[in-house]
Amino acid sequence: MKPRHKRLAAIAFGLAALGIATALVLSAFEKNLVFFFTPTQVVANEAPQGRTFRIGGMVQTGSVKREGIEVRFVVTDTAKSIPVVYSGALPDLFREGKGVVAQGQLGADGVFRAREVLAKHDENYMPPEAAHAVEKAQKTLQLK
Amino acid sequence: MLEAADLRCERGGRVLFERLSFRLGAGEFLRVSGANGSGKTSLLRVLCGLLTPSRGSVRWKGEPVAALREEYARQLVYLGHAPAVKGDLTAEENLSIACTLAGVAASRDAVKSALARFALPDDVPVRRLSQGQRRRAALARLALSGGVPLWLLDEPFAALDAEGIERLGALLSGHAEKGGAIVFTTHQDPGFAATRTLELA
Amino acid sequence: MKWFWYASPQTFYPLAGRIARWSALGAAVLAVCGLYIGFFVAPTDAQQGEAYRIIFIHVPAAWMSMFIYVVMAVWSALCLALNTRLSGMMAAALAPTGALFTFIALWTGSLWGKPTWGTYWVWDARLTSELILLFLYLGFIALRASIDDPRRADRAAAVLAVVGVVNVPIIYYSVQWWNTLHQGASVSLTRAPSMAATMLTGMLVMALAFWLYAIAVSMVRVRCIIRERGE
Amino acid sequence: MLAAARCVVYRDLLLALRRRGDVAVALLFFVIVASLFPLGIGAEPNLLRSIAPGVIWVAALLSSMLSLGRLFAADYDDGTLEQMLLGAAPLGVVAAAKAFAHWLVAGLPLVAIAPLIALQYDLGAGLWGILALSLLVGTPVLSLLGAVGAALTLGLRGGGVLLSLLVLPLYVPVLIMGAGAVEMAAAGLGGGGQLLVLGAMLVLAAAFAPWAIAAALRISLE
Repeated sequence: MKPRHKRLAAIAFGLAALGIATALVLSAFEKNLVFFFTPTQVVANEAPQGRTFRIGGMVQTGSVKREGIEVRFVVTDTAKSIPVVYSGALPDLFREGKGVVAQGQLGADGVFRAREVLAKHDENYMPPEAAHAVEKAQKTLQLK
Repeated sequence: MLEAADLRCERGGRVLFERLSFRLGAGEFLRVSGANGSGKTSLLRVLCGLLTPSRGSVRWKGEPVAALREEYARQLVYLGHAPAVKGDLTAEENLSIACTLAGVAASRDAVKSALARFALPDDVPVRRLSQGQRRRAALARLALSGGVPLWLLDEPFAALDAEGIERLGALLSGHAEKGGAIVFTTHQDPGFAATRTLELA
Repeated sequence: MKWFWYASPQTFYPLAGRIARWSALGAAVLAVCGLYIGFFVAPTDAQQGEAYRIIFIHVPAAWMSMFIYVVMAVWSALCLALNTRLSGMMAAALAPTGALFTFIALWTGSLWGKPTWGTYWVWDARLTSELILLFLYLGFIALRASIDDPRRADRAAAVLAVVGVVNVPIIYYSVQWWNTLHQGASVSLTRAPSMAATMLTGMLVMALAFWLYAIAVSMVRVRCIIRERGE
Repeated sequence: MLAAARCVVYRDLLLALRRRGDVAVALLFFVIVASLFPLGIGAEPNLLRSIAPGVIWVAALLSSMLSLGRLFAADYDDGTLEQMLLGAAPLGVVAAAKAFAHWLVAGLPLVAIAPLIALQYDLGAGLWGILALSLLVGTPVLSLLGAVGAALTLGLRGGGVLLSLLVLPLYVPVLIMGAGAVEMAAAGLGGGGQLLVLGAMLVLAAAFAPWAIAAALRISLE
């Protein structure tokens, strides 16, 4: 083989390897490779049974109830929702309607017993006035 | 065949040699001599392509060796300072593996006769052999490398007895007569005439 | 042709000095402006209150940590392919700054994580891969430090830098590929930034300041390396 | 080209056979490290079951790294490595063969004895398969990446510690995916996703690491 052919063969070989690897990774993403599970996955029994795992979603508006040191709330991904019990301090950014990730175990009664609750905020940053305006606009849209 | 042009070599910030040029044709010997630390080994390593010179180039049949790589490697035998034999393997295993790696076809019989030529036992791990015998085990490769044109040998005569030196001398002369080219380093008199001597200061 | 002329350390040396001076000046001015915008002009965030203001340091530092690694890998690839002296020196000069920015990104990130997420550290994909990046920088520096011959050090570290560059896209895309606790990117090329204009300005000014700082420091460092090797 | 690769593998296996002790030490190290955790953490079965995949993978990773130092060092000392550089086959092929031989000696036995450790950790027999499979796909990646580090640190002072500093960060993704596969399987979800990612890593490492090893060897031998 001439050096030029060799180089071409090497490049083709490298590209083929990249292609195979990409295909493998893409098909892997159709399976479970996650930091947390969504309520839909939990309801569909795609989350671990009898083990510690994380669920993530939104705190349903109006679902937070405090009973002594215990806090009950519902995590939802708008399609399905999971009730959660947690006792301990909540992070400052824990709000209704905002993102949350909770680590714990799913009880037999379908209630998720969280040992740790973390707030997940989104990538939007805006002053309060703008946030109000956005909320208002969304509400008017919903009303229409 | 082998051509060195304006070579310069630095090791650890010290210039070992510079403006070194020579040509070596078929059937020629080049003896490189010089004090310890004068760069004999470095020159050989530059010639075989293990070391990149900081200036200048080495050419084989007109082509720079850096571009030829394995094709150049197939045309040469380099025997370095370290014997390149494995203590846990027998001389026979060592030799046949070395030949396979170098791309030299060597049958079992050829390997055995090469070892016999250097009076080496073929079924003892090299670890149990003496220093001089280990040296011979490395040199035995030359007996199978008749078809390889360029031999680069680093201190081939070191640790050999009178008989071994004679045998090696005969092998080298034979190779040169068949049109091979040889570069070897030594700080002692080899006992036979080299075509050319290169003195490194 | 001019490029090759500047590729020699001797001719690059005075140029590096000039670049270093001007970049340092620019970095100082922009950092003052950026911090002023960040802490006095930019409004409070609707969700996070004042805590979000750490993005003016965290985000530019995280960008730089990845970007410097890529630049370092490019110089390293040049060093391996063309065997030019300056490229190895440039890679060497960038590494400590990259490691510093990685450390700042991790440190400010954990300070930000406590008030917002409720934890200093979680092992999610982005945090873990950023930590690996820090280790890669440290490995690069350690490998260089343990090789005496500078040319060999350049080339050996270059191999490591090129091998490690796989990690950078993993960090950058981790928040899209996995459900991480870390939020997605606020600024990207494909869509409008999801932050208020003054906040964005502050962040971009700070990013520019970090850029100039990185350039200034690496130029000073490359001058030291050139002098050290007596070129 | 293939003859040279076969020859390198044959030679390294022969050497390993003549020095069985070294191979046994690495295996013993694996078993001992894995056995230390129950002693240090306490033998609570549920806890052990949940840390088992991670512990076994970490032990495998450390034991595979332990034998990396020898991968090129002996050949470097006695001059054989120079001869490989000057061999008839491209250096990348030789490098791949060396890494493959390292895996046969240091990786494959781990796959075989991992179920034994799994037994100690009370990991269900149904998980042995996926544990062995994840090690089977993952340990070659360790050998390939490790060989890059071993080639870079050849002949350096403090090479052993430096080697671990260079190699361990590169090992992290393999560890995460390998242990993750077993963990997901233990949770009843099947570790297929992680195994596929491990497979992708193997393909990438097998295709590109030999080039990096070859480049590193050339640099280290200058």
